[in-house]
Amino acid sequence: MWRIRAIPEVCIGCGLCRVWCKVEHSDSKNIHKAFKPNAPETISCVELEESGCESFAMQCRQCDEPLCAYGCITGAMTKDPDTGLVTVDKKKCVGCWTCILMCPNGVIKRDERNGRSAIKCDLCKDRGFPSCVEHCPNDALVIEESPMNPLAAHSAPLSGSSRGDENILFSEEVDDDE
Amino acid sequence: MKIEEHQNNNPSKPAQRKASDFKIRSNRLSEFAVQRDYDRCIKCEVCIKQCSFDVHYRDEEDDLIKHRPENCVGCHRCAVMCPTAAISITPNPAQYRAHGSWSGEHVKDINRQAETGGVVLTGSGNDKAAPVYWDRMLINASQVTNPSIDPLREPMELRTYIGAKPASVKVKDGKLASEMPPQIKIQMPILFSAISYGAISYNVQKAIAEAAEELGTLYNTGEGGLHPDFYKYKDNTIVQVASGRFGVHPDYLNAARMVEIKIGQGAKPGIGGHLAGEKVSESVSITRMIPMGTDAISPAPQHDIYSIEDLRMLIFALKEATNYRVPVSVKIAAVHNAAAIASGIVRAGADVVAIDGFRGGTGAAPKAIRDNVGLPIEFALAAVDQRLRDEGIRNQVTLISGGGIRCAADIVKAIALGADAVYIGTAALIAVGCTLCQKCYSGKCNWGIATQNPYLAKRVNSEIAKNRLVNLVQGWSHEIKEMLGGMGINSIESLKGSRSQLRGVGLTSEELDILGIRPAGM
Amino acid sequence: MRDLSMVCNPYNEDKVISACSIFGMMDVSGKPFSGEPVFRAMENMHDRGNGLGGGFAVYGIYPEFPDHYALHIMYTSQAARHETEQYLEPRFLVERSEEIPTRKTDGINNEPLVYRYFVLPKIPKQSEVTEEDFMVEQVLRVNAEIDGAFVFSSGKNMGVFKGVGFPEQIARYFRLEEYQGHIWTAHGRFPTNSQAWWGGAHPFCMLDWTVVHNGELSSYGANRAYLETIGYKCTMFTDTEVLTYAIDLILRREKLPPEIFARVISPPLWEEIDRMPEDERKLQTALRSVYGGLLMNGPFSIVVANGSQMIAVTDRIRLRPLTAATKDSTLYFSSEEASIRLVSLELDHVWTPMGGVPVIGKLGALPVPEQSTKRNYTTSTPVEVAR
Amino acid sequence: MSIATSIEIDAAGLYYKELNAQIRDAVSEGALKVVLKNVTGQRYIGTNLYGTVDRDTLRKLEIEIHGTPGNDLGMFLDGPTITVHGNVMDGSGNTMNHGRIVAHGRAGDITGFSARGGEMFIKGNAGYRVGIHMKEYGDMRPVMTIGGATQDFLGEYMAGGVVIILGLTLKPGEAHYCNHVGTGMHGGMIFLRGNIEPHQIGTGVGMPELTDKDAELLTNYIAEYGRLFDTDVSEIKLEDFTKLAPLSVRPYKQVYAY
Repeated sequence: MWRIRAIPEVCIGCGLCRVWCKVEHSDSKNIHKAFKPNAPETISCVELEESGCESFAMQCRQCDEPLCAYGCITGAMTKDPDTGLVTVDKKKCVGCWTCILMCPNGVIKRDERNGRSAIKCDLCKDRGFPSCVEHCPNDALVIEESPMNPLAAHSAPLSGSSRGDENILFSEEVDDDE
Repeated sequence: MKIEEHQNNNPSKPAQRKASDFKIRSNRLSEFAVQRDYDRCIKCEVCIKQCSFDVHYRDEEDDLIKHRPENCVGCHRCAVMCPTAAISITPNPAQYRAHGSWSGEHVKDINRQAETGGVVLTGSGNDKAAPVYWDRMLINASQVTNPSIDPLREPMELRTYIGAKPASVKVKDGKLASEMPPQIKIQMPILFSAISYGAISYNVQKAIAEAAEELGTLYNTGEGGLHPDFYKYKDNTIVQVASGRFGVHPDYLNAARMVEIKIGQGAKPGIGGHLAGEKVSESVSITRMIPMGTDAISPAPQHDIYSIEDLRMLIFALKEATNYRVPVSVKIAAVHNAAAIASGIVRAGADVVAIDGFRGGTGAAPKAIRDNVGLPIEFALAAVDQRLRDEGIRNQVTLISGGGIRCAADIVKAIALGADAVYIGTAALIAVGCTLCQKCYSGKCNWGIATQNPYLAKRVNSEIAKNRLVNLVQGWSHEIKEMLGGMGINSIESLKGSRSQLRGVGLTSEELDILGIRPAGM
Repeated sequence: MRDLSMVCNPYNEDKVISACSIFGMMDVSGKPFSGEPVFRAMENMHDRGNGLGGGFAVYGIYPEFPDHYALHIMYTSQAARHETEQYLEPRFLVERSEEIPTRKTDGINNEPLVYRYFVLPKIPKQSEVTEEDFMVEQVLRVNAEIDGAFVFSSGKNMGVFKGVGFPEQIARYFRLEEYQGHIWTAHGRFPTNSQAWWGGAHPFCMLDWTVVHNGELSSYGANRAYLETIGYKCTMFTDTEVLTYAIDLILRREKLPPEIFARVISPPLWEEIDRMPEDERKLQTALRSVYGGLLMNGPFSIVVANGSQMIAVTDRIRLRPLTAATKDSTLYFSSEEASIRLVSLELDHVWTPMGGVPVIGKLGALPVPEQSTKRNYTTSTPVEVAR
Repeated sequence: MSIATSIEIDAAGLYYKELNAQIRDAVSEGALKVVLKNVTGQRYIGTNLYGTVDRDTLRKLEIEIHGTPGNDLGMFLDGPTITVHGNVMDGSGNTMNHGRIVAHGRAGDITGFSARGGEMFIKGNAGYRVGIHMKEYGDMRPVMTIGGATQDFLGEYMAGGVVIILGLTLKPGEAHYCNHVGTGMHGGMIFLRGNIEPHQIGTGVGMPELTDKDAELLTNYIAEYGRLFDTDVSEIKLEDFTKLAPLSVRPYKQVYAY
């Protein structure tokens, strides 16, 4: 089970994680189009927490005890028992925002672009590797295997330095979903 | 400044205030132009956050990112970080009137001094177009009569031993019967030269130390002491003893593989150093063993060395203090009589002589000195090596040369001219991100290198930086091996002092004589 | 008369390059033999040379003068001979001086005058210089200072005979069939340079020590820089000269054994040194770090001799060939096995030594093949007593 | 034509050019077996036979050598079988294309250098850089069988083909003495019988298990070695072999910065 971890010691607060998250969660997935003045609003699932020279990126940590899913009134928010990924099913979500209230980290956003739906970090599962991690200029974001789940121990670990085209995290899952 | 607080000490003159009393009135054109492609700009504000010189800002009223080009130092941090490549930094097209004698730089410097009355300060290394003699020497290769060697498959040895060598080896019953002076094994003839903590950030020094450890070579603390965290790299550490004696104490000396006495630095021969109090953070203060916030001043000379016999005294004091366990190096700037000085240093008992050429880097130096004092390392190295050979003492000492080593070919040429190994400083900082903007002295290094500002210093992730340094030195090592193989030799010692492997192009006969090489074609 | 200096390194090159055939033959029982098999062996390797240099070193040829230094000197003119003899007269007791017997030989042209002198040095009373150092100094001074004179052999009870021509022609020219010796080494030269100089032929000699060399020292510049630092003057622009001085330094002056000499000029790789037991590792590390400037890099095989031993060694990755063989009490070294077979069809042992591992024959002792077919640095190289 | 199918040439005192011309003449006149006596270092024997007779006839040609042939024996060889009753010097089988070289003795350096096809059998030891840059192409694959052991750089740069080292000259339990085995190897395989330390093997060389095909190939060549040299090979067990093969066909990819 993979989750993103932020390393505040090397976070330089540049905010590129936020930029690239917005791009990934835009319709066009193109940086220029996503930020065009008249483009539909884009939403970043990452927020940069900053105070003085301390900073770190905050996005969903794919909690082992997903309060958002526990609180979901329609069953739209679920945690995949195999991958550990917490996802929103937009078709089921009615926009009651209970999940937003439940989330201890405040990383679930409102997406009102096409009807009301919650939106949150999905580890860029369509993309294969989280864009924020890939674009962090200082390796301040890493995606790592959770030590909590012993079942995942056999999977290959992924270090921050080995980014690139070989790093496809969810290729199988993507196939299954389609 | 408030007008009420102003005391009029000269009653004959009426009190008056004008703008130039409290504001520097600049007559300077800005050096750089900032161009922003508004079609590409997504207003993400990364540039604003990345610039420590306040070049970029958000104009809320117009909802646009704008800039103040007069603040720009040309470090290119914003241009590199911009996710849409919307920014380009170029020399300001608005230039002073062209003049064959008075360059724009002269005009600008005069203005700076007219405004402030101060010494023009700069950082990094000499940026003037003095001839780089490395570029005027070409390397030999084997054809037919001896085979070139393929370094990828056949052994190719770069290992070097740093330290004094006895004249001969005595063998008794098949065993070594002579005492060897202390030797340091390094895996390639490349060492990281002295850059102090204070001049550079903790993260950068840590990265350099770790790279030295991984590569099996040495790094040099510079004169800023050894941070307690870095004692664990002691097997790869050269500690410096300089005029300020910052952080010099028995633990420091004994934590090192080598002790280096710093007499001079190529970028600023003959002058001392000055780390501004603002850069003396708590951690720097602990390392240098001086109070926080005070200036750290390195005097120009070492005040216990006014002559060569005093140097001998210090060399042996350090040998005594380290129980003759480590070699003692003496580093000098390349100056006109470097050969004679180096000879004296060898006779004074140094195990290693390091010579630093005038293109060497610095955290801060008066520009007049950086650009005008000293010698190109190529000449100094050739002259020192020749003098030591003529006097029959070359084999007693290890010669390290530094100051402007830019690539593997420079190293090959330096060793053929007589060096045992080279120091690299600026090249290492470039590998970590430095773009040679020369504002090291400002403490506002946008690349997080020459700064103690924690917000900026975080920009160097020491693990990334270490990997980049290791890659650089390994890449150079491969290139050196390729060139050695081309010459048909498989060990670096067979290149040392082999000046017949070099030929000069476009050099005068005097220059060829000094370098001890022939012109190309002969 | 010919001017030797005119043909020494006419293009003023750093070093004159040459490749070659080498051969060595020693009877370890000390019994002298005719050089006839050596000439045949060399003729068989004719194609390895190009006629621009050939030569022989023969040991045990002057038994009537066992304690005298036999100086072989070549002159370009009678004037040079007079000048040299005037130089020798106050410094030596000259027991006999004579022209070396030669015969007119096809292919041998532009020959210099060749003389030999059997001398004893007259060392000044107060002087602390050793007899050998005195001799070396005189030889180097004649060669450097007297125009048109070159001492090409200077040992006791031995002689070097060399010149421009194929080795078999040189043998005929110097009437070498008339000599008998217990060690013969020989060389056929293939310089890239079209000009050749009699003095530049092999063997090179310094007192009793001689060397023949096949290959090129790519490290010549570094070797030369090292040797000049300790006072040797390299004037001949050939890489074999630095080898000669290395032999003089390590074997004669420092008196280190030949095994150590081999480890200086052709040392083990650092990775091999790292695997050695501690004592060996310390010794070899010291040798490499102190004598790094004497590491002979690039392709070579050499045969080195003095009156009591003959040593062959190659570069450490053996880029030049060398075959060793024994038959009864005779030891052979050759660039090609076929030349050994030509003179002795039956052999007791034939082997190619490992790069950098010396094969050493001494009076009374033949080398053991197994010890040089492997790169085994953990033992020194012992020898067995010959039958 | 009245020439005997077997002809004998006394090579004593013959310059290599002369000797090789005589062999060439004999072959073009129909000799199928050429026996050379008293060979003393003549070079390039077998090199210049291409074009003398048709390819099939050339493949039947036998050259028998008594004495010591010179360097580059059978260089560019394209068909004939050369049998040497003695040792061979450096460079035998150099860039060989097809045919067979059998030496009843030891071999010198760079034996089989750059061979692209054919077979070599050396009864005893061999020198430096044996099998250097051997290669294979299409159905052409050189196989070299050495009865003894070799010196350093065995199989250096090897790009294809098979080298079999039987190690018969080693004492029981004695390790091989060749270092830098297979440095730069990017094709082919080496089968080595006897002990070898990891430090003797170049980086980038792996030790895969023997396949059934390997076992078959080894068995055949060992048997052929036994037959050619009339040697008892029953002691040679397949499990005593180490197989060396490259881990990558591009061992130096990491070295370059693009």
